[in-house]
Amino acid sequence: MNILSLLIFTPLLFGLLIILLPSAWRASFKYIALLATLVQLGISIWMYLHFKTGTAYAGVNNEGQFQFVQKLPWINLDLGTLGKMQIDYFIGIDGLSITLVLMSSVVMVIAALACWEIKSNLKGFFSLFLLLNAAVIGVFCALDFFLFYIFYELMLLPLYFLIGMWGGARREYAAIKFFLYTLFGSVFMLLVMIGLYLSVKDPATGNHTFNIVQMMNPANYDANSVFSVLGHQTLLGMPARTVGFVVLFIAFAIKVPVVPLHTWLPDAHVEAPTPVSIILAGILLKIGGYGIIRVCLGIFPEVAASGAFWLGLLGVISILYGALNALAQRDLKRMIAYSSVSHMGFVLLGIASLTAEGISGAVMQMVSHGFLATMLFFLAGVVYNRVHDRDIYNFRGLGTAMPRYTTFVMIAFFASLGLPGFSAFIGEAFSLVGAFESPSVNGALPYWMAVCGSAGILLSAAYFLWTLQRMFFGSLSLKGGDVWKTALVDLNFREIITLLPLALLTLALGVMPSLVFDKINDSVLALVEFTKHIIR
Amino acid sequence: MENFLQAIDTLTIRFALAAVLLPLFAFVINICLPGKSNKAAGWVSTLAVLVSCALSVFVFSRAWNQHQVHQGQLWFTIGNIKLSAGILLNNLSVLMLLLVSLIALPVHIYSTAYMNNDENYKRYFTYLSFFCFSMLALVVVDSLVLFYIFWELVGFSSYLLIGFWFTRPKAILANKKAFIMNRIGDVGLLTAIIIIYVVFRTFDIEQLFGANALVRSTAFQVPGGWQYVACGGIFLAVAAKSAQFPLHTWLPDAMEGPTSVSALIHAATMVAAGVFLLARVYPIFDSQELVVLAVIGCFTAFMAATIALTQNDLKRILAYSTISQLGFMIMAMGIGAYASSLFHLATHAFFKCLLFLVAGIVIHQVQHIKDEYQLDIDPQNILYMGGLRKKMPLTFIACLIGGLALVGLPLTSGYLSKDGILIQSFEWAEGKSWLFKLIPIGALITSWLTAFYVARLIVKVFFGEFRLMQFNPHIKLHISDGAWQYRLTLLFLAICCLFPLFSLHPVLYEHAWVFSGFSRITGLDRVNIYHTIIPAGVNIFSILVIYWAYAVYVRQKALPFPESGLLFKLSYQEWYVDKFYNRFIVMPVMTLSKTAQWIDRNIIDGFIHLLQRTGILLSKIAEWTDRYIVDGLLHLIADLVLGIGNFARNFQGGKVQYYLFSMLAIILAIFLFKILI
Amino acid sequence: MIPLSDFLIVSAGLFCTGLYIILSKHNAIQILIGIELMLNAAVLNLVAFGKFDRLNNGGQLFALFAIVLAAATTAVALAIILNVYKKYKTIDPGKIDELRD
Amino acid sequence: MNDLLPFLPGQLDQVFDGITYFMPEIYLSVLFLVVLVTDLLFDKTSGWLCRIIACAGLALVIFKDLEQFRLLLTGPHFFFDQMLLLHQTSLVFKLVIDALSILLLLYFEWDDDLNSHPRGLSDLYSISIAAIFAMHLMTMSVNLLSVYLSVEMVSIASYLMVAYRAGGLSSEAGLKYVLFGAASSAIMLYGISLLYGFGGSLDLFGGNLLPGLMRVNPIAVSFALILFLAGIGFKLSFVPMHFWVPDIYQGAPAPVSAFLSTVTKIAAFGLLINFLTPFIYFPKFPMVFDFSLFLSIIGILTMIVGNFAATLQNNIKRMLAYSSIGHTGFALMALVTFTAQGKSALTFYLIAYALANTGAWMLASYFANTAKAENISDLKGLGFKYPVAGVCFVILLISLTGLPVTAGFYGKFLAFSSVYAAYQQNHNIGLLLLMITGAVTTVVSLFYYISIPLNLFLRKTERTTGFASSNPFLLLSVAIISLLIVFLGLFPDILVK
Repeated sequence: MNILSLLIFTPLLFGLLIILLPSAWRASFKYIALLATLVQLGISIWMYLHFKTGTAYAGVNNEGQFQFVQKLPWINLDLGTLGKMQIDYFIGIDGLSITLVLMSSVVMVIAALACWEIKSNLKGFFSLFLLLNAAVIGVFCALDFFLFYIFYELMLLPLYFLIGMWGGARREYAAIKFFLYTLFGSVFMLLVMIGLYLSVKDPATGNHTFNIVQMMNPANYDANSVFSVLGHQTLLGMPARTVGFVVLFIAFAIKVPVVPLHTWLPDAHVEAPTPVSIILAGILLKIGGYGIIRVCLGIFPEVAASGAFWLGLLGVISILYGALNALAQRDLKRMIAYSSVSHMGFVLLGIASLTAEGISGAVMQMVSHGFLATMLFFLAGVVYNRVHDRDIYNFRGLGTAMPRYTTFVMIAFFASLGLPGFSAFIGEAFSLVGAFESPSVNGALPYWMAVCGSAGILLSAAYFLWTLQRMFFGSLSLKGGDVWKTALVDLNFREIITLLPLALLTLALGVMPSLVFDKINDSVLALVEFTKHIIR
Repeated sequence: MENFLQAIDTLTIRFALAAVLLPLFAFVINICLPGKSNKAAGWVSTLAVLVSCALSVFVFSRAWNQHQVHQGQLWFTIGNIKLSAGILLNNLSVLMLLLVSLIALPVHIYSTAYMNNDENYKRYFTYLSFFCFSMLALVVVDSLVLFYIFWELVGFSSYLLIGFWFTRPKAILANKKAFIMNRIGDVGLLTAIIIIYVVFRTFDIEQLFGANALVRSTAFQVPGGWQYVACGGIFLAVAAKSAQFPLHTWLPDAMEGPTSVSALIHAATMVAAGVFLLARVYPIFDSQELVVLAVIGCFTAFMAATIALTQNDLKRILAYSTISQLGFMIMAMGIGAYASSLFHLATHAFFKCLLFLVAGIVIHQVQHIKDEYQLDIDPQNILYMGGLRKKMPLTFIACLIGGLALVGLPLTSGYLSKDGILIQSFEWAEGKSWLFKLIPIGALITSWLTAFYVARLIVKVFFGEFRLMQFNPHIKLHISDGAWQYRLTLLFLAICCLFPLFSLHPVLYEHAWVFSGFSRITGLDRVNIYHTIIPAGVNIFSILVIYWAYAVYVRQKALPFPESGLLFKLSYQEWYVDKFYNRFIVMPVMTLSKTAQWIDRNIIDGFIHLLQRTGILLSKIAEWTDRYIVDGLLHLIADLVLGIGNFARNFQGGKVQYYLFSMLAIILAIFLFKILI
Repeated sequence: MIPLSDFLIVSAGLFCTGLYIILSKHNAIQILIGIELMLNAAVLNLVAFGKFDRLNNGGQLFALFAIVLAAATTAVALAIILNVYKKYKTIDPGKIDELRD
Repeated sequence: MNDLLPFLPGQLDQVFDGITYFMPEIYLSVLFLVVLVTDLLFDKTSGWLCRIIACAGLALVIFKDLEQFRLLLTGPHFFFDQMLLLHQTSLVFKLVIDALSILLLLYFEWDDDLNSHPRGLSDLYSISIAAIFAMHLMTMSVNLLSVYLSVEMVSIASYLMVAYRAGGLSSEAGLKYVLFGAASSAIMLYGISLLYGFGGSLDLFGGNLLPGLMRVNPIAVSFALILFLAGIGFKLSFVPMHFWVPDIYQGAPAPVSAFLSTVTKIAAFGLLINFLTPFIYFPKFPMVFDFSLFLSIIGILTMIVGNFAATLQNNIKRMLAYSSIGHTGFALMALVTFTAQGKSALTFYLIAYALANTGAWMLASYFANTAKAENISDLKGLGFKYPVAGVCFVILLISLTGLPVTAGFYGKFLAFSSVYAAYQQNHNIGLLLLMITGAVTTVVSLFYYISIPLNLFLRKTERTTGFASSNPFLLLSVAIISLLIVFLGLFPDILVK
């Protein structure tokens, strides 16, 4: 059994177990789910430790350099004149995915720990949770576009139900909005995927293929196919490859989310139960970023290069617009949600720079935001569980009532606003380094974008500090009066052991960024080299 | 031999590293300590700083005026760059290392007494240790990335300490303001660092700004003039951290923190980090940029001094004075008085720290009285004080020494450093147009203003009667110099404010070792007339000013209670002069000061508020856009879908003949369409 | 010999009359009659064209089938109309519109 | 008459020769008679017997269908004087129709609404068998006469089925259906008569019809073709022949609606393929009448109308009716490529659609049986009471939407692929527009499909009374269908051999 497959299907097995167990055992479900995530974490740590680095293991556009690969023929349809349809069960990871896989595993454990708050319909919740878990990991590991798409779509339905069934007051609206937004992106992604598939031929077998790695090689394209690099075909009057890139980008940008495709995010986050918020912010957003790097950049490098300005512009707009919106929010979760928009803007800016520093910074920022967003949403959930209110104005002086909680909030806030020593600083700083470097290295981005990006750092300080001041400092005064005062007990043991590893992880990544950079460096260099090569 | 040297260097580095890391260990230990007000925390931190201090002395003795020591290790690799983390020990860093630990030690000792009754005693020392770690690390690191990291961490620890009493609304407003203003500077610094990196592909301070400074050797030219942005970023960073115009307003507010913190962070060490940064990256500036620095520094110094004239809050006066003195240092950097600037930084650290600690003791005592008698007064307001010199003699003397050093009277360390700056500023302006002359003149006036407000402060606090007696005659003053920690600290710092520590020669600043350690010009000629006229002129006039202030304040308030005949008489004789002064000098000066303060409050702070309000407005607009335009568009699409759906449904009226009719009509339409194309 | 065009004109006339009836009449049976007219128009066409298809006699054959099927359809339709009348007491299709959006 | 005598033996030989290719249909007609007789003999109580006989007979027919694959090894075969043509696609369609029919025949009895009919269901079985027989003919018809005959036979049987249950809305639906249907068939017949007149032949593959048509004024030919397509459109329910669909599907008993929306549609697609093939492959005919363009436009309109109108429905059956219109549009998309790949995509799509749709109708029955739920809002909170049914409903709707991992996704996927491949060949802008519309309407379709899970699971209900039990086999078969759909979603290549 391939270790990656094990990683993907472990949660499914546990989910099946939960479905089969009688409902009378419902108290044990959360432990089963936790066990599943812990097993998964164990596997991914093992993989992380055994992940080989070096230029011989860079991956990206070289199929042989991927690790933990499993490739099985899956669907083989004879399509007559069009040749054979070749869909493989093809999974493997390289430097771009390993850290995200590990991050996702950690976040999943945290989310499982956050599931303690779920009280109703446990069987449904945990089976959907584990299904989502499998799909998410699958997305990071899939190297066949078809498989990727399957996993990508497979995330939608569990999330819809998780938000819709266990969410807050406006959960229906939030769930459907999320679903429609994402589906909108992915349906068009399907079209481009099919187009790519019909354009690319596996040189070994001569069949059309969904292999992402082979889609990166311009030589594999049929000369007169729609997406041929040399063909310069047009779709609706625009260059076909540009159209393809834009469609894929929109699909992933919805996930990231990039302004103006972001409005599902605040609603979904606010209404979702805490574990789902955690998964949404911690992992789902990264799938967008990962997709942009792996698919958009990998398959359409020359379009990415020529359109880098617009990507960067969207990134900068996301940074500033998200931050400004966060500043105007009263709901704690909404504020955090918008802060995610802002922080993910750095990812886009870093990617758009097309430099090694920028892309490394973007990956770092994704990993870091995975942990931090998890932490932030968990913290927001703590207060909400106790008093069922998240309005920032309804609290004051929590610092005296809940000192340990406040400590963690401060760590999370300051880490998020890019305080050095924490991982977000490294991520943001190197995304910006990339952006600053870009004008002189490849001219993808102008200087002012990088400067505007830096201004985002300032704004993020503003909204986090404002919240800190408004909610946690000052003398204790709560809207709910004494009822709340008794309800707002400090963190319990479970919550502390949930938060502590996260805090330590962000700190560790901030102090030793090499934990991430060592693993991704070869792949990022290969990617940058590859994009340069294609452009020429 | 070389191996031996290497080994010695390694030892030095290790000692320096230990000195930096010890407070970090104290920080970690303190976090783990149980209890909120565990007294062990104070000792852990103090011990750590003590050892750091000892190690710093050792390192200093090794490295001062020796070859520079630089060792680093690979930190991480990103892309093709290898980032190293290491320690760079040269005159600048070891001086700062020594200075910071030397100031931190007495402050720690002082704090053990000062914070003794606070319920969050442990937290205080935890933060303090963290600050010490960040500050010590800031001065020794060798890479700009690390420099930035610790630069921001000192700002962060300052944030924590300003908001130490987080239940006070003013404190948390102040710390937010401080952090955000510092963040403006940080963004500038980050931008600058990245631009420098992009041009030179390295973060190494030694390579960039060391002996063969890269920023000098290659043409630091970026298309589009982005090198100016880099310099501007550094300016911003310096202005934010060292509270220079226009980013200075956080510092007076930061006085909401514990006084010991103000002494350490907001007077002696952290705020000097801006100057330190300038010193580190000095080669990057060309002459024009230096002029800008000088102008900013001079203006800040003058402005802050005028504001300090009329403040009644003890700590705010000192805060403005700090701003003013920092302005001096920046100006000194600007006019090329690199050594003097750092010299002043060192001396200022001691006397300002001393003054703050004195203020702390005074405030503490007044606070006691306030608590005891349930008075509704501000314990920091100097108008409620007076006559304390008899009750707390040691404090008075310490304050006097500190004050005189601040004014820059002979025999104090301040004299040496300040006069050096003044003299060099005149020398610098020599031969330039009259506009440049404004800078030394401004500096000169500022130093006289300094004399005035220092005198006012001391007089108001220590002379005359204890004014609270007027409100409540039953008050019994049982106040004193306080615990031994106070006395010891004051004594130590007071000694450090005198000239022998810095120079064996009481008047010639060139002989000070700190100065000579940095001065690049050897064999300086003292033929220049400024070297005699200025010290003499400044000091004589300063003394006059002090006396005048003394007269004004003591006489006015002392008049109804003529205790001291001599003073009274002198005051009396000066009556008309006073009146004259009052009308033509004091009044305008007061007005100027009020205006400056008004500008500070309303225009600069107003500008900041405007920025804030603009930010909030923008955020509101953004939110509105999000809700009504972006989401509105979405809803519009949904409406469109429903609209089309409704249109299609319109035909479904349930009447089968209508269906047939519609069907035929559409078929006909399709047919016509077919004919037409 | 009547020319082919006359047949066509008559059948077109029949067809249009039928169409008019099914669109305008308020009685299901009348509508059925209209449909019959349309069918007969087609049958007329088939027979007329069949004259030129000597070999297979396809047209005539088709006409026979069409007539039979039309009869079957009409039978079914009448049964349904009877059912409807039982329930609604009317056979005006315009008044039977419970099923609608 | 006498001069034709010499041909008679040849004709007879031909007929006998054709019988070997006609075995399933012969079995079907025998089956029809047997069921009819059983019904007459056993009267009211004969429902279960008729069902067993009908299903067993259909199983036999499937067996016969399978046997026919052997006959096709030599390629397509005309028989009965070029009236019928047996070919790969038609055979597959026949198989699918028969298999689905067994399910549907079983389903008739499980619907409480239909089952409460005082006369019993035995008549319905014979009618359905007749309809299935006619559908077999439809998939094989290559002569305008056989086309018309089979279409009319299916229509008449359908009228009866729709109006079978006299009470309720059934009779109204029946009236509308029969009037609309008769008018359409009259129009079609007129079209056929014109085609016959212009082309001089009824034989589509005979080689006379098309050259004949080429000689006539294109506008007249277009007119005739459009009239003809109106008849087929009635069966397929594409725009503008879709008006009857919502009313009839809502008014008819659920199993009948399922029957109409699945097997009838498949047969109609079979017929359309047969009809179009000669026109597509005849050179230069697109100059006269561009079926590809025409059907593209129709397809786009159908997708839009069906899916957009469905968003506003509250009645479950009506919603399913509109959605089936939308699916017709999507299936047309696969058809207009006229490639082998397009045909196989169409087949797969239709199978996936028919399976999921049948399941959905079954669940509509199930919830009507158990909770008297007619409207989507009546489903509130029922997912927790009937978890298996709820989960199956979700799976089926996901398949209808076309999301992985369900058969419906592969259907969409293959359809898109074939259109894409065709686009890559000829860069026809219409195909691109079709794909874009297909993608957009997929999103729109989610909008209404999701409202069922939304009510089932996301909303709560206070209702605790008024629940009845339903036939367990109904749920069982739905569960099997759901599993099948997921299985096909994971391993689609099993179906597409």
